[in-house]
Amino acid sequence: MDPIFLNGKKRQSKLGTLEDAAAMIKDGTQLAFGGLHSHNGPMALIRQIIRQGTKDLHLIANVSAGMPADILIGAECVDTVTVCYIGMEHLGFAPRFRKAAEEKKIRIIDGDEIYYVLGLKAGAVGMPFVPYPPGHEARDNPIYEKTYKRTIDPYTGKEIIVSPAIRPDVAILHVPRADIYGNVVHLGSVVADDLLAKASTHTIVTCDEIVTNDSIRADPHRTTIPGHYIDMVVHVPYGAHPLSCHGIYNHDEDHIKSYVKADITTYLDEYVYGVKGHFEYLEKFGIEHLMGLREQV
Amino acid sequence: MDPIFLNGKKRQSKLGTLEDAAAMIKDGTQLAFGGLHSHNGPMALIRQIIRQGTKDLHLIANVSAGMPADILIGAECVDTVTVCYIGMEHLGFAPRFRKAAEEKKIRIIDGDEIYYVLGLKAGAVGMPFVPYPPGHEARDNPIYEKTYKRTIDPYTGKEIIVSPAIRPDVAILHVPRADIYGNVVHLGSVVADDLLAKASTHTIVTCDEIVTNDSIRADPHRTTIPGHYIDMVVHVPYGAHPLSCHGIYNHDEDHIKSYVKADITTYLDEYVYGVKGHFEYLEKFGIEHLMGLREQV
Amino acid sequence: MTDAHNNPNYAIGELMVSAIARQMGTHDHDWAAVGAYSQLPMASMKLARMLYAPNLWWLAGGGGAINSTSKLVQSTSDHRVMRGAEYMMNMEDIVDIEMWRFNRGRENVVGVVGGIQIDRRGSCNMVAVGDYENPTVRGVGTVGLAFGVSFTLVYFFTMHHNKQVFVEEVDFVSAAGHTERRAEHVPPACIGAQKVFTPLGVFDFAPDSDKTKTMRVVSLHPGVTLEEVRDKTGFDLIIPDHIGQTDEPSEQELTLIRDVIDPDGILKTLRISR
Amino acid sequence: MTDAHNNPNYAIGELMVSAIARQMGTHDHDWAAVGAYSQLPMASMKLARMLYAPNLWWLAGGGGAINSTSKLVQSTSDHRVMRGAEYMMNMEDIVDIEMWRFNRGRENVVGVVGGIQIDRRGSCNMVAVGDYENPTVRGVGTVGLAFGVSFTLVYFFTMHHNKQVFVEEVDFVSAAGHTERRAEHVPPACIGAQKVFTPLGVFDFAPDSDKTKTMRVVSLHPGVTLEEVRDKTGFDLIIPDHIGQTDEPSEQELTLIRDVIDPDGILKTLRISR
Repeated sequence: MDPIFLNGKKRQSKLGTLEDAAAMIKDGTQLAFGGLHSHNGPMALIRQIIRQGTKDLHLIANVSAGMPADILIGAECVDTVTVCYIGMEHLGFAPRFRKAAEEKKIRIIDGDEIYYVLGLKAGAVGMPFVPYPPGHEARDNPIYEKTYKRTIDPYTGKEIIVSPAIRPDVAILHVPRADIYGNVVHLGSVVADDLLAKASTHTIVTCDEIVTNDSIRADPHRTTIPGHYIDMVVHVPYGAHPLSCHGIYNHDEDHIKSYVKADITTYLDEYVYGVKGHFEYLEKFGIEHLMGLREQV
Repeated sequence: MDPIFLNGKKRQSKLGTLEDAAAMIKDGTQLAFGGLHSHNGPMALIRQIIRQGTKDLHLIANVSAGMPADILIGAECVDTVTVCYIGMEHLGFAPRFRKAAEEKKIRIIDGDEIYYVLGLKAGAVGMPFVPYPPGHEARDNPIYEKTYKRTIDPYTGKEIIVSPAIRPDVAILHVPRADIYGNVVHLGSVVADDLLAKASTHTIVTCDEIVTNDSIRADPHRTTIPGHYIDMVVHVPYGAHPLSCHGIYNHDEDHIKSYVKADITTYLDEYVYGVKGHFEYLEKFGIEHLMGLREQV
Repeated sequence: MTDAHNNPNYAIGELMVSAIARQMGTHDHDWAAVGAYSQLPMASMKLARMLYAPNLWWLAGGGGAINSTSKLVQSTSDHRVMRGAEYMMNMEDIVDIEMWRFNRGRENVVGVVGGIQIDRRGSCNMVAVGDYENPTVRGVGTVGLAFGVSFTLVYFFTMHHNKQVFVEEVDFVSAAGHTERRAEHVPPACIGAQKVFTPLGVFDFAPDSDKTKTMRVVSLHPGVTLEEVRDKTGFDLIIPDHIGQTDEPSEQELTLIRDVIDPDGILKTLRISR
Repeated sequence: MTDAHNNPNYAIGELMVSAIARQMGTHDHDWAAVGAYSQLPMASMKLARMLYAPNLWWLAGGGGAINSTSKLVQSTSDHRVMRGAEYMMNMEDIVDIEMWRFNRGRENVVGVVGGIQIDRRGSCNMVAVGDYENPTVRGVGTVGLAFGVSFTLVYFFTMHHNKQVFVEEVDFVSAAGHTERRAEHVPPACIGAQKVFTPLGVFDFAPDSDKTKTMRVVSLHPGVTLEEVRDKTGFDLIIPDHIGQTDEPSEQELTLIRDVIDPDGILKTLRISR
């Protein structure tokens, strides 16, 4: 259904490799990632970012970040982190985040869902900041976190709280499906993936499945992010493992548990530095185990 | 798939009649409506609002309003109108809006898509106003329209333009499908219907088709507005006529052309005051004509 | 008197699910949000819709599912939760409600959430134990708890009842309880912390001054004594003249929980402690 | 020299579609928006993607369809436009782009829009002719024209070329042209009005001071004289040394327009006048 392209011109694919994608993330990049908790995190790309030795990231952790934030901090890639929540949900604290925070090895910007989501919305639409309604003076984030400011609401004359627009340099997302032009289809939760693509200067998606452009055009209502926001598409089956990819496989709870308990150096040596690439990583788990994660009983 | 309801309790339907719905719109109500141009306007409900003699509405016209705004103004229901665009697209000016404006019979708030859409977003999320990036000083809306104000961006120290949050009393939408609990499915453009439901105190949907709750639950990604925002659902086949209902029938271009040229009193007498209800209105067109609008060649 | 923690007929988690579900019976037609790590309130919402509040709308956390009918899983953001949902919210949808529903005046908007530290006034801390700049425990972050100043009502549940959880005053206010600061800044339509469901009992908040409230005992679970509650709470509770016993879950509730809501028995695996 | 308005081989609308489509050839990989009442640029976008800019992303107005492949219909918001689209934008999506894409610095964002009144500096008026408080003609409203201070480039097209459309100075600035106010306030990455396509010719904007630009003739359509253009324009155009003739549509373009893009012949019904 895409129009015939004539004159020898062709629509260009945005496909790239994990190495291409990781190379877009330089030392010091303000890096955001999609998904939440143990779901839809771009873990294969994160492992590649660690493997290439990236330093001094300003990590903008997603609205409920677990292993993606914890492993980047544990691998000492992170200088600053914007936090809504970093923890392991029912599995307790995120141990490397907690340790780095208590030892003051990372700078923390203590946001919350409003700070993050409306900050990204402001970033996406060009609003210079987010104005708050009355009430938020009663809690401590706007007191302790110095990136909140105050201004005047000219409709009431009263002083109000504001928080800054957030405009990440690069957002990385793992999604179930995309076409080679960057059109994305989520099968489960979108969370803030759509907003991240709008607010960020560059957006990379890794996906479990590449679908045809025809299938995108057959039902445009199912497209969750239009491809014009996407710089690169990387086809990475099981690219979210050990997290889930909504609609395709569940999270690998046993492996995440073992990650929480592991010595981080040993873990990174085995699962990141000790493997050459993503499929070598997957071989450590085996086909039977990986296919088992698809059981959605 | 809805759970079994026990203890004799039952989930309550939100179904109502056009008369019930119109009765929610009192004189002086701040009234918003969905759709755009000749598409998806809640025309049957608008005719009922005119029929009941509503006065002094503050109409918040949709992002590109045509006949819905023009007929309410022509029927002298409107005191104030917030405008992005009121016109008849390729059919020229909206004659009753233009006349009322030039004769100063209505008060106009001259907004635009940003004023309207981000005003509603602010209304939906509780932001007290919308802060603008630099640049908008170069155009006239923020100069002539007095509801724009100025404040300080505390991150730069510079003065910026702001516009107010918009929180309509009632939003009225015509949608292709809804279940009896208010869950809405658009088959074509959503435009700002979703945002109107969030920003308004009350929202009424009229729909061409009532669908089962099971069909909603079978594919929750297709639900475009969750029912908790909806106060009332009115089943009105051809409820958008002579506008289109996206995915079901086209707009009735010939009738809209005749509306533009008609004497408004004669038109209202024939199509609004002169019919007792919606099906009597439809009888004026006949089944063959109405079914013909479904042809989507 | 039976001890809920050792009752052969039901688990303590099942009793708490029943208690929260019955509370939700006062919220038919209202809107309720459940956070992450929330197996107890997720089960309660499902039970409430079947028995007590068929018109309750509820959100299963950041995953975004509205009115999910799936069986219980560990995580509110697991994609299995979206089965049988009526709508899938993205984060903008969620924050739209999180921030200002107190202004709408149509229905109550209710949160049922956990807390790492909860104090006598119902303030909740998710950020830092000790000095903020040099914390002894760095918490997970404030997440969605800003809704404490916008939702109509907040209900807390805890999996533990001890002096680490229930403290005199939290070190960081993620969600504002019934403090003087709240009285000064928060619109009155946002009422705030309403009840607390713990493994020992049910608590609410009663005025102790013009502007402030303190946590008060409502009922104790079967087998729990007031002395034990006092020993395990880090501040002085208000003790009313009459203290009830929390109702045990009914046969109907237990059947629904075990056969329909939680066939995999996740509630029984929760590490709930006194 | 043939007169495009009476040429037996093509309609003037087809020539304009060809000219705009070739212009879009400079925007491969860019993002373009088309407004309502925009049959000419809609056809141009479709033609451009086939021949000149296969990587162009384009939005069909408020209806929200991205990269539509449907045949031409009257309205950009007709649901038939969504056939074969890749994404359906809602108004929030549209305003997200309308407001700040000039800051992204990745691709050019381009608008192709009409105007009721356009002046020598490329300012556009959609609100009021005459005094704002007592207008002789009340216009439709500013709609999406605020993008004039955020999109990288704006192209205008008009269906008429006369002194009612092309005025010395607009009475109300809906979209800001190359004025001193623009130079003072608008970030330079937002370049503004770039070209104007009318039934008589193609125009651009050339500097006439440090801070301002004036409309300049680029090419005249076949059969159009400079004298006619001057007579029908309400201000002094910049006349360059060389004025070209607008290229006629090619056989390939005409075949694609008539057989694929506009099989119902809507372009031929447009009331385009000199």
